[in-house]
Amino acid sequence: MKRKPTLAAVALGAVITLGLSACGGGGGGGTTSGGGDNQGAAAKGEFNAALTKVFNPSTKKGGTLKFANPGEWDSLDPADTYYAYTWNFIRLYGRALVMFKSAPGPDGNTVVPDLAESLGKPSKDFKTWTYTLRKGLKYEDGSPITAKDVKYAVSRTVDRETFPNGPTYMGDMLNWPKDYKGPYKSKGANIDSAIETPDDHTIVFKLKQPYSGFDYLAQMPGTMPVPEGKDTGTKYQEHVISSGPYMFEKNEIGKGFSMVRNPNWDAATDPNRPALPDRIEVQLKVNADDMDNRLLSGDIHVDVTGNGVSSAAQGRVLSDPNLKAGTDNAVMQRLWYTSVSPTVKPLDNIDCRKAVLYATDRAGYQSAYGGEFTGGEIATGLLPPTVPGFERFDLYPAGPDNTGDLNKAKEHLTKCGQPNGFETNIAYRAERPKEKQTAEALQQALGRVGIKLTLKPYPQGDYFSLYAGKPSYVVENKLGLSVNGWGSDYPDGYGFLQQIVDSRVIRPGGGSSNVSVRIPDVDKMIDQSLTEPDAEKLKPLWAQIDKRVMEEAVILPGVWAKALLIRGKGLTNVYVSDSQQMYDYVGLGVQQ
Amino acid sequence: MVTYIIRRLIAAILMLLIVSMVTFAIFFLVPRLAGATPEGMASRYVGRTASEETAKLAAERLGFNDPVIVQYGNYVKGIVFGAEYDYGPGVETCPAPCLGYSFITRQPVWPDLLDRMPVTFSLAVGAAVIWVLVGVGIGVVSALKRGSLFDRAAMTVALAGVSLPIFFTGLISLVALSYGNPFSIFAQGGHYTPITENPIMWAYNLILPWVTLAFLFAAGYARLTRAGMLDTMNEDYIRTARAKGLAERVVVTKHGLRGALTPIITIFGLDFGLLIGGAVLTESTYSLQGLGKYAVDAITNNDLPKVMGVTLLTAVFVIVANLIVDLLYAVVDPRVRLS
Amino acid sequence: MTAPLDVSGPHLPGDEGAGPSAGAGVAIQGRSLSQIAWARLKRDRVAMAGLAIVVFLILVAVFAPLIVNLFGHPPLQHYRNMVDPTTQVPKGAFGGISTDFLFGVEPQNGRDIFSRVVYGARISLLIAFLATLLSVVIGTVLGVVAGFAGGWVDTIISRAMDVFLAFPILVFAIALAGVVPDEALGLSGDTLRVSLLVFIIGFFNWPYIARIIRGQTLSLREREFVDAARSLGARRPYIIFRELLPNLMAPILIYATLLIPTNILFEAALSFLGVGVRPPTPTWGGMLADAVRYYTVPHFAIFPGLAIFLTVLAFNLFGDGLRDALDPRAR
Amino acid sequence: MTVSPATDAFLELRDLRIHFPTDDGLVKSVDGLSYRLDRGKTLGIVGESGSGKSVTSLGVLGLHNRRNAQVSGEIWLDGLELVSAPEDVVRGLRGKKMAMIFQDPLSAMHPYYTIGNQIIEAYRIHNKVSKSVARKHAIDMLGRVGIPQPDRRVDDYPHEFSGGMRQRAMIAMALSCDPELLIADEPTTALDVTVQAQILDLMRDLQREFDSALIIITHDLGVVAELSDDILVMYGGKCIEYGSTDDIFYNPEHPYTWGLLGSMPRLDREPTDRLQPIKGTPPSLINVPPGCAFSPRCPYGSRTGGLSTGEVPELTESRGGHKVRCHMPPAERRSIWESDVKPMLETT
Repeated sequence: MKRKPTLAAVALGAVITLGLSACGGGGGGGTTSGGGDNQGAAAKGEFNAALTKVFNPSTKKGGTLKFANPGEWDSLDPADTYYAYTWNFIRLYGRALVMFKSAPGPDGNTVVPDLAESLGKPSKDFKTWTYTLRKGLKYEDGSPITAKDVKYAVSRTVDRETFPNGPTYMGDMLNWPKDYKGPYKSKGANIDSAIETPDDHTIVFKLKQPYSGFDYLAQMPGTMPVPEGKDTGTKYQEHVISSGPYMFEKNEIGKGFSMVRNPNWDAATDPNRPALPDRIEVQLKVNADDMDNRLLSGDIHVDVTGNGVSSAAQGRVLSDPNLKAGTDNAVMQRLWYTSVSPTVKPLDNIDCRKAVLYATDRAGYQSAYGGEFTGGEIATGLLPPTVPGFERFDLYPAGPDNTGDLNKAKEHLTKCGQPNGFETNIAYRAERPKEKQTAEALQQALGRVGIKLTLKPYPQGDYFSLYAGKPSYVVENKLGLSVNGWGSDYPDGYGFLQQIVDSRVIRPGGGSSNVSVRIPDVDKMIDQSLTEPDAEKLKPLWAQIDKRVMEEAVILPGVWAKALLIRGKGLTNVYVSDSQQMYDYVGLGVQQ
Repeated sequence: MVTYIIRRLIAAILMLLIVSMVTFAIFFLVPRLAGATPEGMASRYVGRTASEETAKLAAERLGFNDPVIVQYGNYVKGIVFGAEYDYGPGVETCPAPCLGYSFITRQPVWPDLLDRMPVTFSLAVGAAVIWVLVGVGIGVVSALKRGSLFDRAAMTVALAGVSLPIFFTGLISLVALSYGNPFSIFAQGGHYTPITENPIMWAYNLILPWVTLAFLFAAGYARLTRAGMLDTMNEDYIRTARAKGLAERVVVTKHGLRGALTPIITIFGLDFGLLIGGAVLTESTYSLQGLGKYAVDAITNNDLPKVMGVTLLTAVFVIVANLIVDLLYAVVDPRVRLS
Repeated sequence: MTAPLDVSGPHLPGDEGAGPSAGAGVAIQGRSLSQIAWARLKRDRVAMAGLAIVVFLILVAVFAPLIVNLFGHPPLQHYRNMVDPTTQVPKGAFGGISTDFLFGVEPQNGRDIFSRVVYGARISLLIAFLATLLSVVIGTVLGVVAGFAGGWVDTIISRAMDVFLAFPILVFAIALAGVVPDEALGLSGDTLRVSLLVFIIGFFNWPYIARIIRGQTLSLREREFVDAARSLGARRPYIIFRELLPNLMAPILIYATLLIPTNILFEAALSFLGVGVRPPTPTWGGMLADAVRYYTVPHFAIFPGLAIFLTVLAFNLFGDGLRDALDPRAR
Repeated sequence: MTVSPATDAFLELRDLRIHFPTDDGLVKSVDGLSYRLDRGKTLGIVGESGSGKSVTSLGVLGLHNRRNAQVSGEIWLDGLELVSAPEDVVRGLRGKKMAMIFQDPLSAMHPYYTIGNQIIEAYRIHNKVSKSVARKHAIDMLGRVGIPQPDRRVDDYPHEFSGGMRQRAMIAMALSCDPELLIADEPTTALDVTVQAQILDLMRDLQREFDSALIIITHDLGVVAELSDDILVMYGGKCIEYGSTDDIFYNPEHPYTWGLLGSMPRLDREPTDRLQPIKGTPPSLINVPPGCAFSPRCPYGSRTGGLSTGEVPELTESRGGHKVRCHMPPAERRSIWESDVKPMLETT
């Protein structure tokens, strides 16, 4: 089974994103809406005002909602997208069978029906899931949305050659015919063994193995309907046929796009989407530093990536109470950590690994990611606090100022037979300044007890496939430490832990995120979890896995990530939902 | 004349071949020599979640399993005859010159290049106008007033100009004049308005990059022009012109400048050709989405078809610019015969 | 643009003292020329200022550890107590500049900018010098060969130069520096990166030198003393090494000096674009790249930027002065 | 500056000094030169390169490097003093009243303009005529200097002409405005011998035709022998001997002139004979030796009892306008010439 969640931070090609620039301020090139300032004053907020409740609630429709993206979409095609923010945004023009509730805080973790009338109805063995579509659903061109379109859409996701970016859950879990390669290459193949559509409103998914959490998979963009007649393969992303409240007006791949109301979307069939703005505009490849200034000035409303402010703007925003009041410090379900490889000598000795963990300057690690607000909370274990099953514990106390316990570290170094320290390498992704900072910080911290690190930057595109994720490379090149990070696709202990602690995901050919965890007990516990349908009962198990991994000292946790989001001027109905871990784009509106 | 152009065209094609081969080698041969497998190389184009099978499929789709020379041959074939591209439900023809499809976005490269060209072109043209006028003007005045306060001041500034990295001047200019402060009078980076849409905004948004880029080049051109003028004004024919009783102004403009500018035309051709192929550092500093930024982003993402496209296009620009310069040279200098 | 110097002595009608002693004669003239040039150079205060800065920078680079010991802190050491933990910006006014931290500290990790700028001089100068040396060697050899051999050899080398000049060099350099693995040819770490950068920078710059040397060789080849040597049956190597090279020394020297600042800028650009020497080894270009993310803390950019500026300027001043001294006609 | 009264001579130089301060010292290119020249007469100025002969004539036309030259003395041209005259006035005279033929016609003509254009330009500066009239004049001039098919060659570029033709064109350009003073700076040096003779013939004919004053500057005594009425020998920025052509050729009194004569190739001598070089090199104009500038090379310097290295000799009249700058008494000079030098020149 391969569940490969990845919300890994969006690669922004950070190497060369410089260029700064000005907020529209005095006389910029941007469109400055005349009364922007007054409106901002009208809805004066405070820090974290949109974290647990709706800020500036509104039901008033109209206006243009402006997004900016410092990079570009992986794809707009529902079959081919895997960025966290795209899954948030895609709900504006696509409707899956079910969806995360658009609501502030933990409430947003609930799955609610979308195209379907209700959540999926599982068979007793959890191997068959049935959904019934609502009546009166239409595409933007007025043609009806049928169960067959959903079936077709899911079958597309199987074609990994045409759509390499999207998640593979459906392809892996449904009972597809042997050698099925998607609707283009296996034209006309009968796929009823995987999906059946007894009528236009009913769709039945058939799994290879039982899975009690199928609704989580059904909320993914893969179940958003695609009319077969309008499908143009790799070019479909140029004009995705909308099933949601907005449809594409103009789309220039790599530059930006605009969306207008979909006249054939009927609010009566859609209880989840307030659809407040009349129009949505998205600019791509916006200079990251410029973007923050424009957000502060109200020139644009939302940084669509949800990555938070840049390093440069951070100082400005946090030191000015007025600016700080316009931000929200969203908690992510993401852990930034460093793998400690027991396959590299002398880290095969647990005491040497413990020495590394004790010698780590946690405050320095936090600092490397930007400190408390933009970096996150100092992590003492794997599971982030918002993931069910989280328990707070600390096996390697780092002293009152969190800069490490050098005495303990030396103690363990002596135990492991390296009293004067040792030399090893630390890998990181060259394009990520924060990982570079982390590597440098660890080099400093471990240097205090004689552990000498050499920095090894690798291109992020090949990081897991060729370097840090390839076991033989790790051994040959003595990559004792490798900077890493992980976020889950949906709020669930399994989704978060399995990919980074299950030793069976490690492949000799490389490519897995788990670089260092090979603990038989943990593998057993993971298997145990699969047969337990009750999520409540699983919670202690997740904590147990977390502790077991930490005991082995094969993962050096860094920070549980947070993002400092700028609440764009003039936004209404703003809230961060736990499922999106950024502003929930379905709810947003703008003042007029 | 015709044979001359034919010979130049053959040379140009040869050069394009060499340029493309070297680019290809850098991206395919070097990693192969360093031990990467076709699947390994393909895996960077299929996202992190891809299984080995996906990587294999991608390697097959991208043709990585073929020997490098075959891949190169296919690429060249695409440029000459066009290529076919499987977009899923059907097959699309990419007409010649087909520069291929991005490994990552799977968009054809050629329209991208066409899309980026106006940005770089606007940047280059505007800056070139400024630097030629300012640089040559200052160079001439400096040469004529050699040793004067103006000369010394101008040459000091020019020397400083050629000694400043553009990513430093760009940064400082943005921080000083653009980023949200009281002096924020200029457009922020990353804004580009097509001239066809709004010529005033077009110019306004480009002023800072123009000036920064032009400063660097103007400094160099002022130095070149000054040296050229000094050389020329020492020529015998200048003395002859004076001996005829010509006014000094005419001596300088009609006799001096014409001789001094011809070598500058050559250098300008090369500079301009390289620049419209992508002003890498300026575009990066100001986040202008031109060819240079396109190239750098493509390199960062290992998106070979894009890199190939830009380098080839740049080489074409340089070659064309050189050809124009040579033709111009023949017009300006009757001693040069095109044969 | 500058026709380099003319070393041939005055030719009187009937001056027939040349012949066998031509080589020695040239050598004597060469020496006296260098003396004259040095005398001229000494009078050029601007050039001497450039030279003084160059010498100073070389000393800084050589004695970096000592200087940092006296006035700074280890360049890799983090001083997080100097940085505000919330905003990540250095504490205090002007980026934490104090008697302790002369140029202030970096945001986020609090490294001593002074020490890093001082150490940055090492990489910058080392790469610039070695790359220049490489360009000069390749350029001189190919230039002399092309100019002396003529014919198809000349054609091939000249075409090669054209090709190089039409390359989008920066793009190639970034690409090449980006794909080379971290260990190759038995080298690794900074040694490999420095070698690689020296190779890239030096290799792409040779045509500039070669073009000039070729032109000089062409004109020298036709000079009387070469003719004389040839008529006396001197062999090619003799002519090249004893007659041509001494006369090419001056242009080589001038253009090498003027190539160094170009190479410093090239290295800085590559480091800036993230393909230079690996962090945490301090480089000026790399510091500027980091500084971009913290443009609200301008001192972070200003010091490495000024270091690049000053170094390049000093070499340019000195190079210009040297050219003027060796080739008075260019003044 | 006090200006002495005008003279009756067409051209007169009085104590002309042109000095150039340089980093390496003061270059005294012309150091106290005086001579006069009448209409229709020809003066030959002879000297080695670096003797200051070219700078002198450039100074007359005001073409010396004005930026850093220090000029003193007087230049009278047809009643007008040029040194103190405003630049504009001098420029108005250039090309019209006085013109110059330069040494190397290839570099002296602008490579980018046709021969015709360059002549037309010269003509139209001083004559307000239409282009077509000027063009006719240019063709006419080219014809007069002996260029075949001038109506076609007028549109050629300098590089398309042969060396001799170029020099003819140069002469045509200089003569286009009918100048009263013509200065030819090494007019034949760049040409081969047969062409040299043609050009010299041409210049003689044209001088007669235009009745202009002509100064020929050369290092080649053979050239002036044919054309000049008078000859001025320059050395180290100074005149060291001045006299009629006959004086200089048959009764030269300065050892340097003897040396020049000795190094002159002559048709009446055996071609196998070695030329007699003057030993040593010309003096640097920065560090002119104390005393007589020629003393370091002078084989007779010892005969002056140390005077030649101690004191600068005056230019003194020897007989009938023949002036010599030498410490040796005239009688001794004549006897050396008659007994030592002349026989050697004739017999060897």
